[in-house]
Amino acid sequence: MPAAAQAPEGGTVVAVENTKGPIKIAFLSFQNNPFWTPVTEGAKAANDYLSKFNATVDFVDLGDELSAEAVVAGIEGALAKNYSGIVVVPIFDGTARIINEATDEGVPVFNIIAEGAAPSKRLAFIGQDATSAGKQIGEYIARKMNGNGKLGVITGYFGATQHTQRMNGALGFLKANHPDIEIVGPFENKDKAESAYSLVQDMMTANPDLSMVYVTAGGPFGAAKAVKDLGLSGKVGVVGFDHTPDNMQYLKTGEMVGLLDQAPYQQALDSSVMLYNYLVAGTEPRSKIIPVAGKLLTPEDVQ
Amino acid sequence: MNQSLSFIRDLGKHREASVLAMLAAVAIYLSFASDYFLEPRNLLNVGRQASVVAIVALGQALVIIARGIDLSVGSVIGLSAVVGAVLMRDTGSETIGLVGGLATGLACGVVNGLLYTRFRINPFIATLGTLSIARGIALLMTGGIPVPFGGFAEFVGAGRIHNIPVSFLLMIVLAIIVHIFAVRTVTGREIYAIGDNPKASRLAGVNIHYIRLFVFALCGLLAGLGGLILAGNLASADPNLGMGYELDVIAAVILGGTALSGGRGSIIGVIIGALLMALLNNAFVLLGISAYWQVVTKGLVIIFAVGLDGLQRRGDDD
Amino acid sequence: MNQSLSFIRDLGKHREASVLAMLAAVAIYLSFASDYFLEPRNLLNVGRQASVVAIVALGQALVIIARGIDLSVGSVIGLSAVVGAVLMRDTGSETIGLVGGLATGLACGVVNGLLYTRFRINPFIATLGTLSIARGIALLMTGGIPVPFGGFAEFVGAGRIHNIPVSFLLMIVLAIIVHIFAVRTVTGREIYAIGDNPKASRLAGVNIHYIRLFVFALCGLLAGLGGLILAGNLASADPNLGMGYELDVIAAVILGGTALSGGRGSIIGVIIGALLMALLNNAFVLLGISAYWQVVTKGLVIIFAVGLDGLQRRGDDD
Amino acid sequence: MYSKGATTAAGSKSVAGISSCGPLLRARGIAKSFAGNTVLHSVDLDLHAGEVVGLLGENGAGKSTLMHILSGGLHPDSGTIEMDGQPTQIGTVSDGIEAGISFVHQELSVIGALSIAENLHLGRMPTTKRGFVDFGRMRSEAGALLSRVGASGIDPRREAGTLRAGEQQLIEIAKAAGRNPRLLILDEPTSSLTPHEVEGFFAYVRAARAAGTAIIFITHRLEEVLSLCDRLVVLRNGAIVSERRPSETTRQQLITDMTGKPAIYEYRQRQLRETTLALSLRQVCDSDHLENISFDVREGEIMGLFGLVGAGRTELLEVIHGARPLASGEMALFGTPVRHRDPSAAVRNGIALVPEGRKTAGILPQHSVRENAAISSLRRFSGTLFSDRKGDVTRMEVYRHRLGIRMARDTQPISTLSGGNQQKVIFARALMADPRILLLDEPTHGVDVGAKSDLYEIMVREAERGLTVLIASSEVPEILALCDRVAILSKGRLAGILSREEMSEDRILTMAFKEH
Ligand SMILES: Nc1ncnc2c1ncn2[C@@H]1O[C@H](COP(=O)(O)OP(=O)(O)OP(=O)(O)O)[C@@H](O)[C@H]1O
Ligand SMILES: Nc1ncnc2c1ncn2[C@@H]1O[C@H](COP(=O)(O)OP(=O)(O)OP(=O)(O)O)[C@@H](O)[C@H]1O
Ligand SMILES: [Mg+2]
Ligand SMILES: [Mg+2]
Repeated sequence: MPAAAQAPEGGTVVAVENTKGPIKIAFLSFQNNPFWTPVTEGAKAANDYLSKFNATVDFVDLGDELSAEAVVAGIEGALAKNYSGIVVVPIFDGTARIINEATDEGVPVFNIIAEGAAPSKRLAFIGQDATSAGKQIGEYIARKMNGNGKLGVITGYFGATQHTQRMNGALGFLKANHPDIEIVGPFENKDKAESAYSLVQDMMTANPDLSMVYVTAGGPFGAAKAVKDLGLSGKVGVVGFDHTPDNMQYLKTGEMVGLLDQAPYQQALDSSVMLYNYLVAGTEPRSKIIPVAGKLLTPEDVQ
Repeated sequence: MNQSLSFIRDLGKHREASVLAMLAAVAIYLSFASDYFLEPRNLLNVGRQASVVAIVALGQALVIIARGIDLSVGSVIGLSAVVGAVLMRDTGSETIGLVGGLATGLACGVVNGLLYTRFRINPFIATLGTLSIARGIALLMTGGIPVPFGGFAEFVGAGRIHNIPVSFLLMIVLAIIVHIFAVRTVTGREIYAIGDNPKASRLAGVNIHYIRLFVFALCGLLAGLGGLILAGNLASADPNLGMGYELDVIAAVILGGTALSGGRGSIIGVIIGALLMALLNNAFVLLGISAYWQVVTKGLVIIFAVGLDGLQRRGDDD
Repeated sequence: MNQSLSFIRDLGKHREASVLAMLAAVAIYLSFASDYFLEPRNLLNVGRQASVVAIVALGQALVIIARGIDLSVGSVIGLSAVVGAVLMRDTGSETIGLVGGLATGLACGVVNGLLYTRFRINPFIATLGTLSIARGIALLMTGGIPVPFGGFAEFVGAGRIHNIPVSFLLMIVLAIIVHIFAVRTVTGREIYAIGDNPKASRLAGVNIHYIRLFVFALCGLLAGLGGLILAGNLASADPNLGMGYELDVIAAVILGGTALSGGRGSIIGVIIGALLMALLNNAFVLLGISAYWQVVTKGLVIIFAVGLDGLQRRGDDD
Repeated sequence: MYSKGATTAAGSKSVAGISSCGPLLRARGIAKSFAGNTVLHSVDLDLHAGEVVGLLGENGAGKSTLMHILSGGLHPDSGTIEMDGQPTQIGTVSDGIEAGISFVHQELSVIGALSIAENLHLGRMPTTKRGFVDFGRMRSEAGALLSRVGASGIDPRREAGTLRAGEQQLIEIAKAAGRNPRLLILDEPTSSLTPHEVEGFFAYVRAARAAGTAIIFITHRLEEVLSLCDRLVVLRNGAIVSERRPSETTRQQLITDMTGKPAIYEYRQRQLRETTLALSLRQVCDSDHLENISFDVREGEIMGLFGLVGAGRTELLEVIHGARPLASGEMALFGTPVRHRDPSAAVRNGIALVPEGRKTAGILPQHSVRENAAISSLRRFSGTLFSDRKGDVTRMEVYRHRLGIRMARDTQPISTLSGGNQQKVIFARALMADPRILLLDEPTHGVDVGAKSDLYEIMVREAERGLTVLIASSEVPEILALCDRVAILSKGRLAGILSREEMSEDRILTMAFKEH
């Protein structure tokens, strides 16, 4: 089967020949906003690619509410269904135990996108380290603000690990290296764009000299829309995460000045293929943590 | 007893009085603590921020006064916005989009009403069900991807007339209409009657099925409007729009002195409740209250706002 | 009329019967649709997944039967888990951690109860307030960062005895205890009485303040236990743990046939309600239903489960 | 469903001569049973325009059930109803209203949140040209309606929830009157009215009769039917046992028709033992109504409390029971000073109350009869943690017989019992708690004559055994029949105490008016 000597499009890993017989991989992920669309598509591409190797990747939807319990229930279900291996978006600290349980049962687990801080026996993790992503954005903010001015911070949920790490990654860097940048907030928008809109309105009232807003999680485009409606395009910029159409639109009009992504399509595709390789040939992934450098899009990139 | 004292006593009889007092207290405190608070622009922002919750709460208040509850409003907001945006995108007609959005809200309300009146499903469960179904349909329609939504809806959501936010004006106008409706029309009075004593009202010849259907339909319609405003404000209709709004909306209604057991409540109270919640969020930003204390403060203010009333009303109930 | 027919009629009189029928229907369907469903391991998983909601719902059911409502359970789950984990970490003693977690839940419940009985704050508002305050405190205690949580709690949350999940066993035991408590003890019967007619119960000599305080305290305690199980299962106490659980818990209670207006309800119904919801989630994973259809299906099942009952009960109410 | 075949040849030994044309309403062969328990057996009834029919019967005889069937609230199992000679289907309450039937129910059902004017127009509010409720017209019409039923003193703008029971009852009557019905059904409308209010109500009934309305009047007060009605129908065990003219019958005859036995309780002189003081009140005041009430009640004594409306009887009982805070003054039980913060403390101390207003303050509507009866005594009989369920069953059986509670099963919801039987269950609840002091607030509301005398017997027997009874009543005959002494309240003050020898209707009423 000379099918593929090269990696599938959008991916970086090549599948080895299947000598083991049929392989069933469960791909557990959520779906509640456009961020997940490329993840789903990546899983589908992996299925298409690996089907040539007598392997399937079943996309299992964990629903629209992100919680550790949903991940645990999903893995338990996949174990009950005798999958050979699992790709999962574990996100939360609390998922380590069930991942260990699966691994101990001989079902390897590949973590993608985000995992909890608690160590687990997962095969590997591919994804973006939230703290360094925060730092990456922090550096960009400092550059845009020329090292001084006021920065408003809006975070998704207080206490959500990924949001907190992204926030602290940036704020830690700024405090250490650019003490002249004054921080306003943080405020919680519960991932809601309309809440980000109101928060920016109020922040601008109390801090007319605000020059930048950093949204760590959901709804950055709401902040951009507020900037636009206040007539402050060009004076105040918004930075945030994910290249969703909503966000991209304001990158074009200039209210959004920076958008970092997590290469979700590639994460989904590569992880599935690496897990397949491990299952048939025992090939370990190239390291336990495979960092994905986010691509930082700026208005210049879309012009 | 002298005139002014009895006035205060009369005011005290209204359950919304203590929340109004809390609203005033927070406002007075803010006007000293922040230079920006009393700026017209800021006050209008607070009004705009309260408007969607308030508008949906108008409908919810009538539902609760009639002894129902509508948990689906958050999802109806999302579904109406999505339907409106998709119709506008696909037909190119703003009118069709707006009417379609409102009609969706109305339809959801009617379904809720029918589940209650025809199928005798407890409204808590019925609307919990439609909460899920409406959200699911919105997600299916869009594949989870937000739909751009502009034009007139954007004007309603984010526009201003003489610097006053349109959605705030809409809230005022609707509050007046619903207030007059509740207090002065036959249907309005019958809503209070069936909430107070459904059986007696039915025996007196009130068509309780019709009234229940009506309040749910109106609540759905207002949630639909809320969806259009919210999506218009962001110029984008996200299927997740309005998620979790039900609790905010019900909280505004109950804060405003409406009894969860039906029969009592005022529209003015609802507006006060919604304004108090918006004011709190404004206060957090203006005063720069530290992150986690925001969460604690919100709870404390809610409890105090109603606690004042409870202490005064000692021994009243049961 | 013959024996068996009247048995079915008697069963039909119980409001939980239609939800039980729905549970059976889903289970039968699943046993054909998925080869894995009937595997003991999967069935036990369903039981475990239902356990936290069910345990907290036991307390919530008593609160609702007594004509109250506790919206704070979700936050109390989070706060209790965090307090337990922090105490365990800082003192190194498992016992202190576990007892501390349970005591936190109990304390939250007592606060809710006192806000209601002493300060006469409507329980909806009072517990909405504590919902916010408890979450705020959990965030403040941890700085928003999850705390590892192991040892005995992990055994309770994730351990198995003879392959049966400990939390599932705990649910069964607690359900039996609470059931017996509700039907057989004086306090239990008084809970039903005050939910039915608080004024009459009070005049008949029931200490309604004490009973109300008791149910809220018990509900808090069970939420605390739920928090320990949940955090133990995840081996990590996240301050956001349990967020939004209130709706699931209340839904399980209402699905199980408890009236939101108090005075009526069964513990068995609560367990059935919680199992139905867990079964649905299991079905989604087993059958690989897409996320958006999951949302729609969930709503439909909830409505059908209760609708059966409503249709049969035609003309019963008002 | 109406089965034509069941029509019996009119059993009308009907008292002739009221109306020359045919009856307004003709019911034939009405039968109804609930879950196998037959409540009405083939009842025939004719009603003529311009006639007041008194409907009498023991508690649970089926009076209310029959009225529900005539007005469309219940479906008969068999039987036919004709109006104006035409067979009619009164399937729902609105059909009944449409056909001109107004029904004042036994249980009060005003809408507390609405004004009186709104209550009177519920279901048919007048509107202005612009579609708003015409409050002006509604108020003036309400005023007119209220004066028609003799309640002109009430301001129609008041919230109905603030009215006392008697006033609410008048509102209900005025509401029915406002529809100008052809058939007016009044189910125990006078049980909570004052004598003065009853007069006004009678005047209304007479006027309505003159205007051609057919009226059914249900009551347990025989004097009322004897003075008001044109024809008296007695229902026993779901069947009509007699139809008489008031002028041709007597109280005793009616009681025999109703109960099958002529006996009725008469006061028997009894020897009060000189014993301890059971209850002493000194300068008792509540926060707004009662002023410096002092008196003593001896163990085994039956003490009456009389007063006009608003005299403060209910408040005084509530203070003793702990349901209302004692603002100042002192109270002692068997020589020990007590201060009850809550009725639960009072019940623990052996004080039980039968409250006024069985629907709002008495019954647990979703609970079974047995649970209702047991609720006060749960703690008394629970040995350990668990309640004594077996004991509940036997105790219920005992009281069912002692009080003659008519029901199918003690597991049926109390709300399916007739009004008078519900009241007996509340009575049973208080007695089951085995109190030392029994507080009764209008305890015989809605209880039939036979049962009333049974209750009096029981009270006297218990008093002989040492139970102390404090009974607030608006019925002077009840006080005279039962009490060893009576305390008369007037506007929150103690107007005086009369001993057995001093008691007479005149003196009691004179003292009650003292402060007025
Ligand atoms: N829904 C019901 N289910 C079962 N039994 C019922 C129901 N309604 C009435 N009954 C029974 O029917 C009988 C007649 O009741 P009804 O209310 O007609 O009596 P009544 O003559 O009006 O008595 P009262 O003078 O006490 O008002 C009672 O024994 C009652 O328990
Ligand atoms: N401020 C008030 N608002 C509304 N109702 C009131 C108020 N004060 C007293 N009442 C009502 O007036 C009634 C008469 O008061 P009270 O209980 O003192 O009189 P009573 O002697 O027990 O007379 P009765 O029991 O015959 O009404 C009570 O039933 C009470 O509910
Ligand atoms: Mg009756
Ligand atoms: Mg009284």
